[in-house]
Amino acid sequence: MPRMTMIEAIRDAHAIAMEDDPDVVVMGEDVGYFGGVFRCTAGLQKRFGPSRCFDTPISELGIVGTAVGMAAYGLKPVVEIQFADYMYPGYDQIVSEAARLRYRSAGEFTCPLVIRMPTGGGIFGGQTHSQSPEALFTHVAGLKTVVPSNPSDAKGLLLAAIADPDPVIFLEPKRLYNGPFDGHFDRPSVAWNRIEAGEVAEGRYEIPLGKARVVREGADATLLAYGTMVHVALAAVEESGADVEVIDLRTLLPLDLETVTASVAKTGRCIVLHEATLTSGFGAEVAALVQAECFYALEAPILRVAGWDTPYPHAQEWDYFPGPARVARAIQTVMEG
Amino acid sequence: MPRMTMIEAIRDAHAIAMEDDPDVVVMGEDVGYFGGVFRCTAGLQKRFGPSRCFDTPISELGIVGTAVGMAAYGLKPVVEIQFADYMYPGYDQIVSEAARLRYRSAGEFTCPLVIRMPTGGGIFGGQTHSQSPEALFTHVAGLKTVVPSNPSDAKGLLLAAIADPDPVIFLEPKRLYNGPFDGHFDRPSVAWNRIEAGEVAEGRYEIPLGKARVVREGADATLLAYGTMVHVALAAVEESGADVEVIDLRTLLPLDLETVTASVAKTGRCIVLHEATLTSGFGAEVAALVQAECFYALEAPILRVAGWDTPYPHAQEWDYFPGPARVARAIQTVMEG
Amino acid sequence: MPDEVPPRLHVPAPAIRPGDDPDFSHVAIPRAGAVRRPDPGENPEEMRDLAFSIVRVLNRDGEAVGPWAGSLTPDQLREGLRHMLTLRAYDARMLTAQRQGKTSFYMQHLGEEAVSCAFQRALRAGDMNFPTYRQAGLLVAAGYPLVKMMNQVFSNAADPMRGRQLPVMYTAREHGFFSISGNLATQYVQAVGWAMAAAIRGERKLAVGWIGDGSTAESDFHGALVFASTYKPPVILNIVNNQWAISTFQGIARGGAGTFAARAHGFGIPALRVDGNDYLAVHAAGAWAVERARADLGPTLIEFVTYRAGGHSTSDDPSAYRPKEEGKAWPLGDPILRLKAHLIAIGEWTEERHVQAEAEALDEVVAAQKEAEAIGTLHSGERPSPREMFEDVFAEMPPHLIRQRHEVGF
Amino acid sequence: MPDEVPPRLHVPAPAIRPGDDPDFSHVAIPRAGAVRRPDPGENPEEMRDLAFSIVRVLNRDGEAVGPWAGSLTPDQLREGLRHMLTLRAYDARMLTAQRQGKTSFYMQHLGEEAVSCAFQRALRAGDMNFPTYRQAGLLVAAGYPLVKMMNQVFSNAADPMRGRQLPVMYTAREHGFFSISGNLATQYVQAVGWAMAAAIRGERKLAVGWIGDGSTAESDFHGALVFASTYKPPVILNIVNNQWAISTFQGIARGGAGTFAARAHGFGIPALRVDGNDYLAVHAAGAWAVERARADLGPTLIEFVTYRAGGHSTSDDPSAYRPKEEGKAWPLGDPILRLKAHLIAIGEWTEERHVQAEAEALDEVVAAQKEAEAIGTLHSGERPSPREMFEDVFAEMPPHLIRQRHEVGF
Ligand SMILES: Cc1ncc(C[n+]2csc(CCOP(=O)(O)OP(=O)(O)O)c2C)c(N)n1
Ligand SMILES: Cc1ncc(C[n+]2csc(CCOP(=O)(O)OP(=O)(O)O)c2C)c(N)n1
Ligand SMILES: [Mg+2]
Ligand SMILES: [Mg+2]
Repeated sequence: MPRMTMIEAIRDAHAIAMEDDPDVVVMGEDVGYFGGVFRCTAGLQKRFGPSRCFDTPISELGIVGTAVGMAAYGLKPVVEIQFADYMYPGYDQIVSEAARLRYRSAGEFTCPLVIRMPTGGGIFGGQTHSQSPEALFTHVAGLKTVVPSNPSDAKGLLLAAIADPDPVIFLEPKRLYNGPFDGHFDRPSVAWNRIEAGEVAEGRYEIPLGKARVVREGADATLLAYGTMVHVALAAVEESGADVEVIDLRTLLPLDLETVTASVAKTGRCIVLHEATLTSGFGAEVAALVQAECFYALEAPILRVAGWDTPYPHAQEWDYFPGPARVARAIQTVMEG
Repeated sequence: MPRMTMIEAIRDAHAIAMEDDPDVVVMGEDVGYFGGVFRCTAGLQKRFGPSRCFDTPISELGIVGTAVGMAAYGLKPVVEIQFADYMYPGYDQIVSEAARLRYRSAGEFTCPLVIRMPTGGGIFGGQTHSQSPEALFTHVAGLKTVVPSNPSDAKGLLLAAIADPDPVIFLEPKRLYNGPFDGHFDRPSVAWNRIEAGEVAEGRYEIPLGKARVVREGADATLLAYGTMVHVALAAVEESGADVEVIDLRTLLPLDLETVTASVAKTGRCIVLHEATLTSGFGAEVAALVQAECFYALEAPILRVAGWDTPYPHAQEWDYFPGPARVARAIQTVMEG
Repeated sequence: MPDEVPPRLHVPAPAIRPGDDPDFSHVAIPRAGAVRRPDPGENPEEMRDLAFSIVRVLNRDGEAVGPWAGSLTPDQLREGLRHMLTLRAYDARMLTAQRQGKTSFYMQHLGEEAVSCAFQRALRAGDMNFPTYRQAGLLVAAGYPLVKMMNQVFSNAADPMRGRQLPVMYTAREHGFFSISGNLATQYVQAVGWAMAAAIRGERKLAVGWIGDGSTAESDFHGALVFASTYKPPVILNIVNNQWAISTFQGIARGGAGTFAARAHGFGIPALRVDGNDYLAVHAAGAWAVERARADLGPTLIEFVTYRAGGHSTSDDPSAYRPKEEGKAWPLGDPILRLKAHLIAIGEWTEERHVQAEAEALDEVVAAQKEAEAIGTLHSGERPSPREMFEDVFAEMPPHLIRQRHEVGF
Repeated sequence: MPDEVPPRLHVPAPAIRPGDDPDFSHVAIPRAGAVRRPDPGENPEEMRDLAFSIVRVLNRDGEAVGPWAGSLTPDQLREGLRHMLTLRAYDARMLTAQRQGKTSFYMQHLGEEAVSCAFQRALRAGDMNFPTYRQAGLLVAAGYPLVKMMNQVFSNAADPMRGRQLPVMYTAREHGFFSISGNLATQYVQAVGWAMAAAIRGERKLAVGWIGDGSTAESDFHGALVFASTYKPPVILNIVNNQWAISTFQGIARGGAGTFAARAHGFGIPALRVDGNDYLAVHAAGAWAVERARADLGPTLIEFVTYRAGGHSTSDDPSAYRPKEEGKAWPLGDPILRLKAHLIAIGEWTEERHVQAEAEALDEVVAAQKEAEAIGTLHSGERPSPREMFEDVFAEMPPHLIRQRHEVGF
């Protein structure tokens, strides 16, 4: 199987979708001639022409708003927001329009739209290139929210998202674009295409939305993570020596509650991880669900390890980022609880 | 003590703040000559002149964006978003600017700004006049979020919000503007100014942000609510006959965790109520905190009673609204758990 | 060098308020027929004058004059009159129904009927309007059944929107009518996207965005103009300037600009300003913009100058912020009376036929209302199932919604 | 009637791409001195021409000519030259420092130095700029210490922003420099709010909003123009058109409009278009707009025409999307060389003094850098405490943050 970076896998998914369906169009800031600031759409304009892949003015409102119109028309727009931190000007069109169009028109109009955005920290991007706004989407009825953690998933989930008949928010952990990152910022990084974990099947395949993946089986506790934090979780488990089950949620909404509760029912202990600020983060929802579903199985309080409730700082990145040390401490605490 | 509707109490708070401090300015759509579609600012333009209270163009972005500039200058803008459902065009300025200005400028610029918005359902307003977006604010570092449940609190909390040196989101449950509402939509409603609960002290007083209020003491379970749901909670408790403690959170962020955990430690059972959609609603955060803090005291899973995960419908309003029957069922469930 | 003075906040205010005498003498109204009709392909920069005047066809004597006259036959005009009469009768009945508690809310078109009714007739099947809540005339003129509109307003079991939407928030895809949003202005940029999609597919369809004067201040207005200016898709961007945005007069949104139409110039988009109470002018202007779109000449912006003669909605009482008599003083008159006078002037109509037409319109509305009410109204009869609340959130219902639906008992 | 054709998506593209020969022959450059200088009180509608030309003062021979000349003395011009030389040296050193890993990121001003350096000199204490990341010349020209700028760029322990902000996102209230946001355009409407506040208080202060050509597409641009048009506060709205927005040429944002300056006309706001590489023209235009603001004549919009000669940021390689030689072909030249030539032409400068001035600027920058690096850089020396991460979220730290801070161990 060929090995690819997550960037290449995303590019591949685009190309396959565009090849298979002339209604798939790609647009966003710098995505056309240049191929995106992270190069996720490189080559598409050349291959499919400027009506299928084009640059937009710098207006996230305009990008999402016109995409809603296109999707209602019958196209399948796949749009890029340059950084998740810049989605706010388009948030109204996402929440009030894309998410509700099917509902309010009783299905006369629908909105099969994919909104891709690089998310998360770990690149010294400061407060406007590091945010993880997933909880701002999971609270909104009518949106699906996906966060891949490796190239193969990125490709399969993106193809599923494009095939989906409803709007999908597709958050790409930018720190994983080129290689896995376990939070050990002081160690050398490896590129995906140099390791087995970077293997990506050729051609079209879809990974169904709403299905989590048990990344590592374990008996003592359950670690729920997504995106970059999956790798941090694995590193922390490795280092802690505990027999912890690690689950990659992959899709946050709809959530694969079954896989989650089955694991916690087995382990009796649970930790949720994310980079986003703690308060009202997606971990709160997971904790609320798990305590309700697994109350009698739980042997310790569910812990949340997350970004602090501050804007994402620049110089203090590694004090902010919930790295393996913090996760390991949480494992220890939950095991003692 | 005089009795007032919540509208009159809010108007009173504005007038006192404007009288005491020439830097308090009020603006928003229709708030000037007309005094606001809910009349919360009636009379202010006449009394303080059009430079202190004025109509704005219909641009929530412009309202919040110019208010950020004014606040940074040294004024204290108190702005109205006509319905909370319409805050999205201003969300970027709230999240990326108002919330972070003090932080990113290390205190050189600050943003003492109050953003008022009518929130919640119960008025047959359909999906764009009924939303409760509080969780979209509590997730954002740098914002305080307040929801009063009666005229006296509305006045004291609004005066505290205006005095606060940071941005405060002030959500006014529109169904409570004229009188209390316990969810029994088929019963006649009473105006605040006809009942004792509508008493409001004269002159300036502040209710500190971050302090919850035990509305009804009880031993068997704890019901956490805010806004309209405080009244629904009380009705449900009354009807259930159980000895349930009801807490009005009043400020969601910062949350008065002490009062909450003291109660749950005592009762061992907890229900959180809100009108907002369940998933990633503020109830998730409360449940996550309470299970972590009170794990060993809890005798049953924490329940959440909330709006369904759908847009707010029009005709099915009373099937959607989490009324006393649903709350009573939850009380029964949690008591059995 | 001008003298330095302390700055002050310039808050625009209407010259007249409740208690004052209505006065529209500041509104410059050109003679009917006076404004030129440029070739649709003319350079936008050469057409600037058209944003500062008012295209008018019907003169005081009811004659159709000037270069914009002649786009419709007498039959079409009679049909147009019928549409406007129907819309007015519909509005009157629904207002009453709301007061009777048969629905929660209503918004009328009084005085603005010509704008949507006439414009629709410049379109063809496949074109798509992105309307606000004040363009139901598009539906009436497109032949959408009144009873379906009423079912929506009453949120009854036959409501095509299944009770989910506030009254008047219609959707009618087959009739070229996009789903109305309660959030102002969002549809404007979506219309541009729809037109971009038509251009990407190379299909001969156009989109029409609609917006109110007050709502031009919203961000989506800018997004729409920017994207329309950049990609030049077949879109017509209409502004209905009915002088008021709830309680705020149009000066608050317009600010220092001469007209709303002028907003287009900064984007290289040609703009017309049109008498919105003149059925013939509305149609002719629409047809001109349609010609541009169909020839791939790109977007056009049109400001329709009209007057919101009624309250903003059933929740509004305009006498709190403007003189009661202001509507009567409005210099562009009533669109129905003007078209009627024209038809009579050209010998194609009589007072008697008009009375009869009014009665027929009312009959039609009353019959439809009977039919709708027989199904149900907001609080009585057959109503949409609570089950509907959970449908259409997604194409396929995810587990958490199934669970919630079960909790409600369905 | 034009022929009906299927529509197509018109995607603007630059005429030249990597591999092509740079060509700016389509950019119309008027002669220096050719554009009139209207009275600041003139009716905006009468000044439209100024949005379609380019105000220029320095001609090819280095002479200052025409009605906009004469706003600065030779001493002031020499100081201006010094500011630009300092900024260029600063940029060069910081670029290198970034490559050396002393910081994470940097953004330079190459080719655009005149815009911010000259404009600042038209302001006075109490005025407030709302800059983008490409106006550090405002700080240099306002006398803000270089070492403080560097401390910010290095995120060291003396960083006035305490390590919280990305490099170049300065704040300097006392020097009339608002806190830079990483979110494009948000500051533009805030500038209008600041000016509204000055107007509400009646204080003689003005605000200056800054925005890039690409960012004019954002919603905040519209919000700013709408509110400025409505309340007419003392605000100057500057657009720095440096031809590029990362990889997209200005045609994507400008669309069918003739110029960015023309966007103002739809709002009744007067607009100038100015040679951004001409220190004298920038200053004269700024002074003219300042005059308007101080006389309470309301907002002015200025488009500065310049060229981003360097990469967008240290993360960008422009050779992927434009010819390497394009910068050299830019017809408005280099702002430093042009001011130098002028000073020499008027006998106020020599080649020797220039070489010396360059060396002095470099010395000053190097000395400051030494001082800053002695404190620390991103990964070495004294760095801001993690404790700082929790401060200033609120004026007073709420319990949940105290708890989190304790968890970090502070
Ligand atoms: C985003 C948003 N903000 C505010 C409102 C509240 N609102 C509803 S209608 C209206 C006035 C609109 O005026 P205009 O655009 O002139 O349209 P008209 O009602 O005159 O047809 C306002 C402020 C809203 N619906 N959406
Ligand atoms: C809201 C938002 N969207 C996108 C970006 C990413 N971005 C940063 S700079 C830039 C280009 C800006 O171009 P322009 O406004 O012309 O300014 P210049 O860099 O040329 O000075 C983009 C798209 C951002 N910072 N903020
Ligand atoms: Mg209006
Ligand atoms: Mg630029």
